[in-house]
Amino acid sequence: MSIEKRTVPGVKRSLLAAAVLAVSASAGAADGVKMGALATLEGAFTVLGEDGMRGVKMALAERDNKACGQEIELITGSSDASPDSAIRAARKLVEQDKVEILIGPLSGSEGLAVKDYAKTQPQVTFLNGTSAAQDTTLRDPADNFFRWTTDGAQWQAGLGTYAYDEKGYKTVVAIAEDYSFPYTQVMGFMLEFCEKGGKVTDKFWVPIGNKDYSTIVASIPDDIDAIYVALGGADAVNFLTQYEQAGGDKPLIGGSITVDQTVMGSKGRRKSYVVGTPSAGPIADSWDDPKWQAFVTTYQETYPDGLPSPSLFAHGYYVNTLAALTALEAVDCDLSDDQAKFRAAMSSLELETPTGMVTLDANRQAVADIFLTEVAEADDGTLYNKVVKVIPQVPQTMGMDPEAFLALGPVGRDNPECK
Amino acid sequence: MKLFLLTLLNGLTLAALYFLVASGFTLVFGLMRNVNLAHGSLYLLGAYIGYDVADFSGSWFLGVAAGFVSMAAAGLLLQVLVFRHMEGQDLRQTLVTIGISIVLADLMLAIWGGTTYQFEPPEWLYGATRMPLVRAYPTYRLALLGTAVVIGIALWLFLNRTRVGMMIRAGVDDREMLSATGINVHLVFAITFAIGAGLAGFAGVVGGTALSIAPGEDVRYLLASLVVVIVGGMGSVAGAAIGALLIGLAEQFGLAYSPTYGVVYTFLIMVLVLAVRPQGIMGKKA
Amino acid sequence: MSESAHRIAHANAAHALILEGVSRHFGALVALDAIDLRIRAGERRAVLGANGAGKTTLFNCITGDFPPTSGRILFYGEEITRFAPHERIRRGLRRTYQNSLLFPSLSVLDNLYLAARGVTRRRLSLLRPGPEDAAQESARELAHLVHLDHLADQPVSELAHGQQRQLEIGMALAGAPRFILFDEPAAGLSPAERRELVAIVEALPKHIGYIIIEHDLDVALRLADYVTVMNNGALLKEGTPEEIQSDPDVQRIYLGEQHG
Amino acid sequence: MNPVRAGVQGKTTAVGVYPGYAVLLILLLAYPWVASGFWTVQVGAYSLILGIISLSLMFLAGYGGVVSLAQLTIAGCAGYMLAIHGVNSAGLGLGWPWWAAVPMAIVIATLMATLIGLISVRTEGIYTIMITLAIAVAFFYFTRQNYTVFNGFTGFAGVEPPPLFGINWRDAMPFYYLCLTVAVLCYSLVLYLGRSNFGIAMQAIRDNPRRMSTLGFSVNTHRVLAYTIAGFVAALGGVLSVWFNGRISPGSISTGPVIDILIIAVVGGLSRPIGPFLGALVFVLLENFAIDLIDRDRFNTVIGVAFLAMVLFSPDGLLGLWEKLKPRLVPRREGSAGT
Repeated sequence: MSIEKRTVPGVKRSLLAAAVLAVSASAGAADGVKMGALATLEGAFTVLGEDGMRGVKMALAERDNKACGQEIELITGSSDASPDSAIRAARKLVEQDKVEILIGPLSGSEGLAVKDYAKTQPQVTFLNGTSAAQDTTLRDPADNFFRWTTDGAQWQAGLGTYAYDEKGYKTVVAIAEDYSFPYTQVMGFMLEFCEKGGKVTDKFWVPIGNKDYSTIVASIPDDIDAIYVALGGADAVNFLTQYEQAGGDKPLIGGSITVDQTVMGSKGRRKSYVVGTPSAGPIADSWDDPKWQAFVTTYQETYPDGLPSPSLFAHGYYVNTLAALTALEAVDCDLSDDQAKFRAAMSSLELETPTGMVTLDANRQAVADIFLTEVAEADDGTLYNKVVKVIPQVPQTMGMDPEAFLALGPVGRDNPECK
Repeated sequence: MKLFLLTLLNGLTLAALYFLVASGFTLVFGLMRNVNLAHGSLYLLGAYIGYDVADFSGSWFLGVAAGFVSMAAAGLLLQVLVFRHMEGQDLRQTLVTIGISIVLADLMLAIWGGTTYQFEPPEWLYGATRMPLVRAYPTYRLALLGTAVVIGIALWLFLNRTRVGMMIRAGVDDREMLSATGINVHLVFAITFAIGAGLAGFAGVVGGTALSIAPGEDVRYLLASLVVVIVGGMGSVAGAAIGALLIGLAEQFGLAYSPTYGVVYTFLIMVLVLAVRPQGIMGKKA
Repeated sequence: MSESAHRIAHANAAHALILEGVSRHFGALVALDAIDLRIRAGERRAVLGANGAGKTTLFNCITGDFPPTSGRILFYGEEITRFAPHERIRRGLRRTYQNSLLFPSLSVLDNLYLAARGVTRRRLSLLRPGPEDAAQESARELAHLVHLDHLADQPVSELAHGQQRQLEIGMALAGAPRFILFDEPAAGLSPAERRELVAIVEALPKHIGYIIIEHDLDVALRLADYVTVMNNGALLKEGTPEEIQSDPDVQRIYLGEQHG
Repeated sequence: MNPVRAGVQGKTTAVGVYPGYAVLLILLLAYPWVASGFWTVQVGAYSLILGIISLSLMFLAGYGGVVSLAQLTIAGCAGYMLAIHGVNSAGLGLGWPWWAAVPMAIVIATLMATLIGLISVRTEGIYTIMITLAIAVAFFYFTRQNYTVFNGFTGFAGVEPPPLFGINWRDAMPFYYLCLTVAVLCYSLVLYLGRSNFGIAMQAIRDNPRRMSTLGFSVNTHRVLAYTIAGFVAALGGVLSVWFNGRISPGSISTGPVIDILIIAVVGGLSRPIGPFLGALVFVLLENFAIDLIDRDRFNTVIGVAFLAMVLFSPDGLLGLWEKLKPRLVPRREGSAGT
C-alpha cells in the first residue's frame, strides 16, 4: 500500500472534529450584549495591553457589567502588536465569537488594519483602544469605526508654542524612532513650532530596535537650543543615559511617552537633568482635577498589582468602553438595523470622562483636552509631570482649516519640514 | 572629523560587546558543531539574573559574576541534559535550541515583564573621560573595550597555553582524533559549553549596562552573533574578533552617515563575504 | 603468460590506462611516489600491498577524487589528469568505494537508476521516469547482473553488507564502462557472499578491464591475470599471479603480514 | 541528521487513484458547507495557506536535506510584489490589473528564491539555516526601512483578490476553494516531483552529495533548482496570504513568523507533503483557541513546548506519532486496501 494513503485517516479525523466544532460554535447565545476587547497580550507590549484591559474592566465594573439592564459579556482577544495578528484576533472575535461591539486595538498600525477590516463588517461597531495613527480616521475612514481618543499629533498640541514662546527655543533637532507614530508626534510638535518661526534643523530617525544612541548623540550639532525627543520610555532612558554620559547638556522637549514614569522613576543621576522638560499628552498623572483623581484612586484600589498610576492605555480603553456603554444606555441597548441608532447616539454624544469632555467630529474622531506638562521636582525629591496648561478641545486638524490640513499630506520622514 | 572619530570609537566599543557574545557562540560551535540558537536567550537570561543579583546585593560586580556563573551552570545543564543525548545530530540540536529559545523568551517575559532594565555601574565607571580630539568619551564604553581585549587575550591564552585549551583546540581541528586519544570528550564538551554560555551571560550584564535589557534583545544578539561568526568564520575566536569589528563599525558608521539602511549594511557585508569566502574570513573549509 | 611475453603484449596492445610519474603529496607526506603503470584494454589487474601502501590513493588519483600532485594519466590515449570525476565517468572509467558510498534512503533500483542516468545527456529532468526510459531499463538489467533483482524496491539501508557491495559493483557497471577500479570489494564479506561477488566479477564482459585492490589473496589471484605489488607509495613488483605468489620479497612484505 | 535524514521514504510506483484521496477530497470540498465563515476562512483557508508555505520548506528539507528559513521571506516577497504592482490603498504602487500583477509577483519571488539558492547553496546543513535566517532578517529590515518601494513600517493595505467571473473571491467560500485548489495543485506538484528524476536526484544528494557529483550530477544546479521550485510554491502561498490578510507589512515577515513556518513543518512532519498541512492546522487551531484555554499570554510557551516535545520525542512530527499510534487505532484490514 502507499504511504500517502496511510495518512488520510489522520486528516479525516481532525477535519471531522473541526466540522463538528464549527457547527456547535455557530449557535450563539441571544441575551445580553457581546463585547470584544482586543489588546496586545503577547510580546513586548504585553504590559501595555494588560493595562488597556484594566481600563475596559474598570468601565464595565462601574456599571456592574450591565447596560440598560442587560448583561455585557466580555470576550478578550490578543495580538502581538503586528497588524496581521490584530486582524486575525479581530476576525475571531467578530466572526467566531460574534461580538457586536469591539474595543481595540492598542497600536497605530494595528488601528489602521482594524479600520480596514471594520469596513468589511458593517454589522459590528468598532471603538478604538489607544491606537493613535492619524489616518485611521483622517483619510478614508470607516463608517463604523469610532475613536474616542486623540491621535499622536493631537497629543502634542500646545507644545510647539510653549517651547518657542515660554522656553525660548528657536532651533531644535528631533530624535525619534523611524516609523509612523513618531512621525505623527513630530508633526504635531512642528505644526505649531514652525508656525511660530522655529527651525527644526535636523531629524534623526533611529531605526526601530536600536539601543545604541552613542553615534546619534555624537551627531547632534552644538548650535541648537534644545532637542526634541520622541522616543518610547525605554528608548528614552537609553538615549538620556548615553547623552548624559557623553557630556551632553542641551535641554529637552519630550514627546507624549518620553518623560513618563519609566524615565522619572529610574534611579539616580539623570533625574536632575530632565527637570524642566516640557511635554504634552492625553493624560497627566498629577492633574489635580477631582474627577481625574477619583479615576486614579479607583484604579489603584481595583488593581493593587497594576501600574502606580493608570497609563494612557488604561485611560484610552476606559474612555472608549465608557463611550460604548453610555451610547448603549442612550438607545436602551437597541442594536437592531445594523446598529444604526446606536451609532447615531454615539456620534452626538458629549462624553464626560476623567480627562474632561469629549465629542466626535464628522470622521468619528475625538475632540478632547490635551495636557501640557513640565517635569518638576516634588518636595520629597521625586519627579513628576506638573500640569502647566490644559489645551481645551483639540481637534484632529489642530485648529487648521480641514482642507489645508489634509493638503499637508501624510506624515513621513520629510513631512513636515522647516529647516 | 570629530564625528568620524567618535563613530570609530562607538564602532570599536560596540564591536567589543559583539565579540564578547559571539566568542562564546563560536567556541561552542567550533567544538561541537552545535549551533546554539538559544545563545541569545542565555545573553538575556544572564542579564536579568545579573540585574536581580546586583539590585539585591547593591554590587554591580556581583551582578556580573552572577551573569557568568548562572549561565555557565545553565550551559552545563543544557549540555548534560540535552546535547549529550543527541551528539552528531546537528540539525536536531539546532531545532531543540530554537524550541528552548522560544520557551525561554516567553518565560522571561512572564517573570521580568516588558519593561526595560538598566544597570547602575559603579560611580567611577559612570560619566565621561577627557580625551584628545573628541573632547570626552563615556568611561564605561572605554572600560567595555578594555574588557573585551582582556577577555580576548585570556581566551587566547586559555586555548593556547593550557591543557584543557589545547584539548579544545584539538577538538576543533579534528573531533575524531580527540576521542581517539582517550581524553574525556564529555568533560571537554561540558567545559566548553559552560565557558561559551557563561560568556553570553557575562556579556548580558556588561552589555545591559552599556545599553539596556528588554524583551527582544535575545533575538538581536543572536542575530548579531550569527552574522559576526558567519563573517569571521565559524569556530575561530580570532574570526569572531574580526567579524565583530567589521559589523560593529558598519553598524555605527551606517547610523552616522546613512541611518536609514544602517542595519541592512551588516547583512550586505555578510552576503559579500559569503560570496567570496563561504567559510568566513578565518574559517577552515568544512 | 611469462613476464617477457606480457611485456611484448604490452607494447603492442592499446592501453586502457597509462600512468606516467604520478605522485601525490599530502603536505610533507608522500602518499604516491612517481608511479608508472600501463594497463591494456581488457586487462584484469590486481594491486596488492599492505595498509598505507598507497593503493586507495592511487585509485583516487585515477578517478580524480584527489588529483595527482604531479605526473600524467592517460585513459585510452586521452590525457585525463585534470578532469573532474564525472568527466572521467563519462569516458567509461568507473570505481567502487571501500566504504559503501550509496544512497541509503533510496531503493536499489533508484541507486542503479541514478548511476545509469549520470552518464546520459539530459540528467536534469523534472519528469517522472516513463516506462520506456532507457535508464530505468538498464537499472533493471544491472540489478539482475549483480543478483539483486529480488531486492530491487528495497531501501539500501535495509540491505545486508554483502548486498551493498554487490550494488556498488552494479553502480560501477552503469552506462558503458570500459574500465573499473574495484576498491576491496570483498572486504568484510562472509564466504558465501564472497563466492557470489567473485561470480559477479568473473562474469563481467571480457572487454571491460579492471584493477582490483583486494586483501584476500585467493580472490585477488583468481580475478586477476596480472598483479602489481605496492609498498610505501611505490611499485615494488609486477608479475603473473604465480610469479607474485612465489616471490620472496612479496611474501615477506605482503603475504607475511597477511598470514602472521 | 534527524529529522531530515529520516528522509522521504515514501515509495509510490505509480500515481494510482487511492480511495483515501477521494474521501479526503470530498471532505475538504464539503467542509465550507458545514462550517461557519470563520471556520472556513480563518481556520480552513488560513491552514491551507500556511500549509502551502510550509510545504515549500518540506520540499527543500524533506527531499533535499536543505533547511531554509527564508521560505516565508519569499512568500512575503510575492505578497509585497503583488501589493506594489497591483492595487492597494496606500496610494503607492503601479495599479496593474491582477492578471499582470499576480504573475509578476510570482516570477519576482521565484527569482528571489533562486538568488537565495545561489547564495546559500555553497553552504550545508546548519550553515544553510543560519544564512537563510540572516537573509530573512535582512529583507525584513529592508522592507521596514524602505519607504519609496515597500512603504516602510506601514506596508500596504487594501490588497484584494480580483472580482473575477462576478464572484467576490474574498468571500468565505470562494476564497476557501481558491486556497484549496492552489493547495491541491502544490501538493500534487510536490508529490509528483518526489518521484521524478529530479526528486530522486535530490534525495540522493541529501544522502550523499559527493557521490552524486562523482556520478556526474551537478549538485549545485539541482539544489538551486530545488530552491526555485520551493520558491514558486512559497510565492503562491504568499499571494494567497496577502489576499487573506488584505495587507502586508514588515511585521508579516519578521523573525517570529519566519520561525513559525519551521515549527509548522517540523511539528507536522517533514517526510511527506501532507505533514506541513497537518502542522498548519494544529498551529492555527492553537493560535485561535489557546487564548480560550490558557488564560492569556503564554501562547508562545505552549507552541514552544509542543515544538520541543516533537523534536525530542517524535523526530518525524505528527506523521511520526501517527505511524506509532496507527497499529493500535486502525484495525488490520487497512493493509489490504492498498495499491
